[in-house]
Amino acid sequence: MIQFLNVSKTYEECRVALDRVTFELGRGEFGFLTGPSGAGKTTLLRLIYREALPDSGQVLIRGRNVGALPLSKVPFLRRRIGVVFQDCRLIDRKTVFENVGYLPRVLGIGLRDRRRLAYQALRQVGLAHRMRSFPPELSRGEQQRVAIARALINEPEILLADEPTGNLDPELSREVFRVFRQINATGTTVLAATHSPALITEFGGRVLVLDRGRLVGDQRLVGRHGPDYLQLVQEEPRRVARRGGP
Amino acid sequence: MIQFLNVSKTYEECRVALDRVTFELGRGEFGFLTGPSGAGKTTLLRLIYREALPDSGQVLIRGRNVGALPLSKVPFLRRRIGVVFQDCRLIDRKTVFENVGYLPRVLGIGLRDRRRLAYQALRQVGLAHRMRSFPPELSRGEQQRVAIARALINEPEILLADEPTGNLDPELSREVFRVFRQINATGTTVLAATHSPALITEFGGRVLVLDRGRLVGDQRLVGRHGPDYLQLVQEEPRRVARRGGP
Amino acid sequence: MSLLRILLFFVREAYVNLRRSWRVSLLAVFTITTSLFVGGLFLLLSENLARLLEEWRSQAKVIVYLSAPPSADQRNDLLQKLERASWVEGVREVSAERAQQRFAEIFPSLADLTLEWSEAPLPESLEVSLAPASSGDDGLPAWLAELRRHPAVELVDDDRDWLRQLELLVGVFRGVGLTLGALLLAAATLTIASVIRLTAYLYRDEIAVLRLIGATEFYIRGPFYAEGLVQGATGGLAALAGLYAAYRLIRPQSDAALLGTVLVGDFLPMAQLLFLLVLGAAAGLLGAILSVRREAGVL
Amino acid sequence: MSLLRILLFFVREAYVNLRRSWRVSLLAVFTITTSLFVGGLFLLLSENLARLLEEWRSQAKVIVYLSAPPSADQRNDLLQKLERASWVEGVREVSAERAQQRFAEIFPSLADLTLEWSEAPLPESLEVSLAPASSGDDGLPAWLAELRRHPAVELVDDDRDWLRQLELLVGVFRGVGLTLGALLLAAATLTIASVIRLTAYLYRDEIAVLRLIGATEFYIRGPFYAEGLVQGATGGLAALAGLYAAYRLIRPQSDAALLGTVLVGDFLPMAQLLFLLVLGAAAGLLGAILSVRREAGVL
Ligand SMILES: Nc1ncnc2c1ncn2[C@@H]1O[C@H](COP(=O)(O)OP(=O)(O)OP(=O)(O)O)[C@@H](O)[C@H]1O
Ligand SMILES: Nc1ncnc2c1ncn2[C@@H]1O[C@H](COP(=O)(O)OP(=O)(O)OP(=O)(O)O)[C@@H](O)[C@H]1O
Ligand SMILES: [Mg+2]
Ligand SMILES: [Mg+2]
Repeated sequence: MIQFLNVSKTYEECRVALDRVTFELGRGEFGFLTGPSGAGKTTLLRLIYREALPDSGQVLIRGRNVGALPLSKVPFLRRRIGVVFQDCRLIDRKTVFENVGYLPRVLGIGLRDRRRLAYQALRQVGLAHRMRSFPPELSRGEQQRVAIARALINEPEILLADEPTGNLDPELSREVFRVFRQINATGTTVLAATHSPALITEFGGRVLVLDRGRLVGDQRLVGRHGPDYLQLVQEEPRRVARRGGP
Repeated sequence: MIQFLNVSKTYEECRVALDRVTFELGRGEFGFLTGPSGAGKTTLLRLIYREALPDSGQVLIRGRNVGALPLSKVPFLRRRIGVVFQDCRLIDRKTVFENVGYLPRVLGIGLRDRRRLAYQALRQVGLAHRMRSFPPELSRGEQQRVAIARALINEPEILLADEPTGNLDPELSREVFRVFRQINATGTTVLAATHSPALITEFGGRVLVLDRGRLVGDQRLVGRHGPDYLQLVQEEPRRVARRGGP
Repeated sequence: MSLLRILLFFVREAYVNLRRSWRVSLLAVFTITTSLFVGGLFLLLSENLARLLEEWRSQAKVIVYLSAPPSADQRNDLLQKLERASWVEGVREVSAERAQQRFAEIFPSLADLTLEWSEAPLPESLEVSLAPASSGDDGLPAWLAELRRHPAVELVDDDRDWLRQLELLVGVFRGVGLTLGALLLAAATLTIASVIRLTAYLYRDEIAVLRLIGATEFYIRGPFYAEGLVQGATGGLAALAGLYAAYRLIRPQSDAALLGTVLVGDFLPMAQLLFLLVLGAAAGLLGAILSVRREAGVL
Repeated sequence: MSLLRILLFFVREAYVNLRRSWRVSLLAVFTITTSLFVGGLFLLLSENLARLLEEWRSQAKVIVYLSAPPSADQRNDLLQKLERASWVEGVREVSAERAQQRFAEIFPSLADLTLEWSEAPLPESLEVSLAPASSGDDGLPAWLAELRRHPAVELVDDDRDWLRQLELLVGVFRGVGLTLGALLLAAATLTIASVIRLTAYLYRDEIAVLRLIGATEFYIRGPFYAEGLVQGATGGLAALAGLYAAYRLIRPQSDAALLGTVLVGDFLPMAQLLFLLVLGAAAGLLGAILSVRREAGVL
């Protein structure tokens, strides 16, 4: 699904962010991206949804070179990728509902369906009761959860999450990753950057480790819940949803 | 040093953020503020440096009511309080050095001294080599560390840190809190909001737990390093500083 | 989505955005209003000036002085000749007494003198007013020459030198007026564009986010275009209202002074009001177009 | 910090800010330039118009017609009387022949008539030009009455009715000019203020952060004031340059047309150039002041 072939990216002033990174994340895989601050995690994700272009090497999605995509096709690529940005990037002038429901709206989905979709997505992160708030009225953690809901609403083929739980308490963080696992179970490829070893060891999956732009680790980890974790989740969907509602 | 007397704060739409909170943090104490997302941690801190006013109750700093302070005195209060904001709040148009060195500049400190101070503060968070970068050129974790350096530079009497390690890897997070402990050892009162139980149990101190605006827990915890933790830090200052330099 | 739904989307988005950031919008609208008001005021003045000059021009006359005692036949022949000519709009007879009287009016200080004159020294004359369009007619000089040879005519004063001068004057006035007006409107348009470009800076991050979550340029830009259009049209309307208010304000006071009527004789015609409105809307739209276009290097 | 260091701080901050956000600054400067240019152009035209009217006004004369054959004594007495009066600037003698000649010039079509007149029907006269300041003098009417009683004087045509009309005209012109000019400059100032207010929106968060980390209002606002001042002054300078360029551009072409010289006879005087510059700087400063003031409810 996602293929990096010898990808390098250098920002101005010779600041190397990625250095000959090569890996492949298969369809339906669940990947963690980790590494110290400034290792290049965000940069790697940005290359996938083409917020940035690699200096050398190729980024392939479903075998197609993202860098060679004409500009007019980029929105359609991005629609298939849900992104949770590290800095949330919510639109302050729009309500939570409008933020989350923007893409369905562009896709021509009617108001009632949009509301249902937004409600479902927000309930998964426990914020269904804040649909009419504006982002500046939310706590940072709440903002982050809205960003997560926005990434989920479109049932994307690929879900990229950049430190989605940096401002969430451990319990909520776990719930967010449970949701990610659920979505992953429906076939969505997930790549989540995180600093939390606890989450990685708990959930397991493919673990990519970056350090100063180099891919220094790539392993498959069995989570604390064992390979049957998914079933565990399926058994208790109510627990995930419980926080929702007004 | 910091006293909350029956403090309540309600945002518009009857959203209770703090509900009759009473506690006192003594001079030189080291406090953790924790609780789930949206519990009111940020709101509590904002009341201390007067970004917000309580609806009822009093916030006292050194025995003086912050809410009753005339507007013209507020800057002088804020100068004595170093704040690490949850959303960093760096100025994009200013370099890292200018961001960190702004307050000393306003205080009339010369360029050479300012540079020395900024270098020291940034070295503590491992970013001395990025003095001339602009915030948008930094990774999110780097931005957070710049915000920390800015809060430290003025040797404040009170240090408030709102989720200062949300985007930092565990090792860096620990180093940041080691620095906070060091500063605390020189007499600065520290109050840090965090979601990380690992950090709390490691460093210990006063732990205030908020939940839905209520102060539901207030205990003194001995850190994993025991009561002698400070001495341990003093023995290895080099380890803290090592990450600095270009 | 059907075209109607897309348009509805644009309009609704624009409406919500305008409502939520009305302070900024107000600043933009205000600038547009100011610019268009000033431009419109100038248009109003120059229109009235042009109208006045046109009036003067149409009053240019050919004066035919009759030989001292014209016979009745000669007189009638001459009058018929005048009435046959296509460029003649009207003929007014001025008797010798009337001529003297008018002389006294023009030179009040010399009025006493005329009383002393033995017999009427000023001859009877015919004031022939020409159709405004005729001044450029090539047949006119020949016709005038023929007129001069007529036995009943003592002298033809054809006012044409003066007319030509006046035409030059009208031309210069109009030219200067148009140039200045165009300059003002260009300045207004540029000001508006730069104001809207400025507001766009405010929404730069917003636009970037929309791009990142997969909205096509069409959907991103539509609402901004609608917003610019509405702002521009609102500014235009406000300017028109302001102009009308100014017109009503100046007019009553101006009746006293000769110049007042010159400056604001009539309000702007419908076409020009519409022009101002469209200009405002166009400026708003242009500004919006300028402001949401992709910056170089944006992915 | 000493005052000098504080000023240096402001200027340096402003410089750095301007350099780093020059695109936005340029938009603000551009708007100021446009507004001041248009305002200045209007000033230029109205100044020249006023100058022209002043010239006309200073040419207003009192014409003294002498009784048919004035004796040499009476003549001299009259001349002395005229020269003693403080409001008389100059006296020009116009002989009977010259009067006739001028009549022929004014009424070319009647020139032939004057040739037929037996003896000179127009009397000899003295054209007395008055000092411009004298027109409002209260002693003038009495003096003129006395003049009328002089034995050598047939008639005094004091041009005062015409003068008064002209003065009204000048007054109206000046009034309209000043009103329009003031309106334009007010519009310009408001536009500038709204533009700078708009730029301030861009730096709102920045200002909020500075407040939160303990900077006093003084230090927060100083650099923005300096920035506004510099932007305004730059806009003013650019407008002056533009005005001069326009002046040089129109002038050579205008020599041909009568009206050209009227419109751009002279460039603006130093004082007014300075005024425009100061106005630009003041507008920039005012905008900055408006933009960084605390919003209600900000802590
Ligand atoms: N626009 C930019 N210009 C210059 N350097 C940049 C830019 N963006 C990122 N960098 C640098 O590239 C390196 C990698 O940045 P990146 O944001 O990918 O790190 P990260 O792994 O996401 O870190 P974090 O965990 O702190 O978010 C960092 O050193 C950063 O300073
Ligand atoms: N400006 C505001 N208007 C309305 N409600 C607000 C506003 N700011 C915060 N709130 C609400 O007040 C509550 C407490 O917010 P606060 O930011 O203090 O939480 P927090 O403990 O810092 O959460 P987090 O860990 O997510 O940062 C939240 O429910 C939030 O939605
Ligand atoms: Mg990152
Ligand atoms: Mg918070």
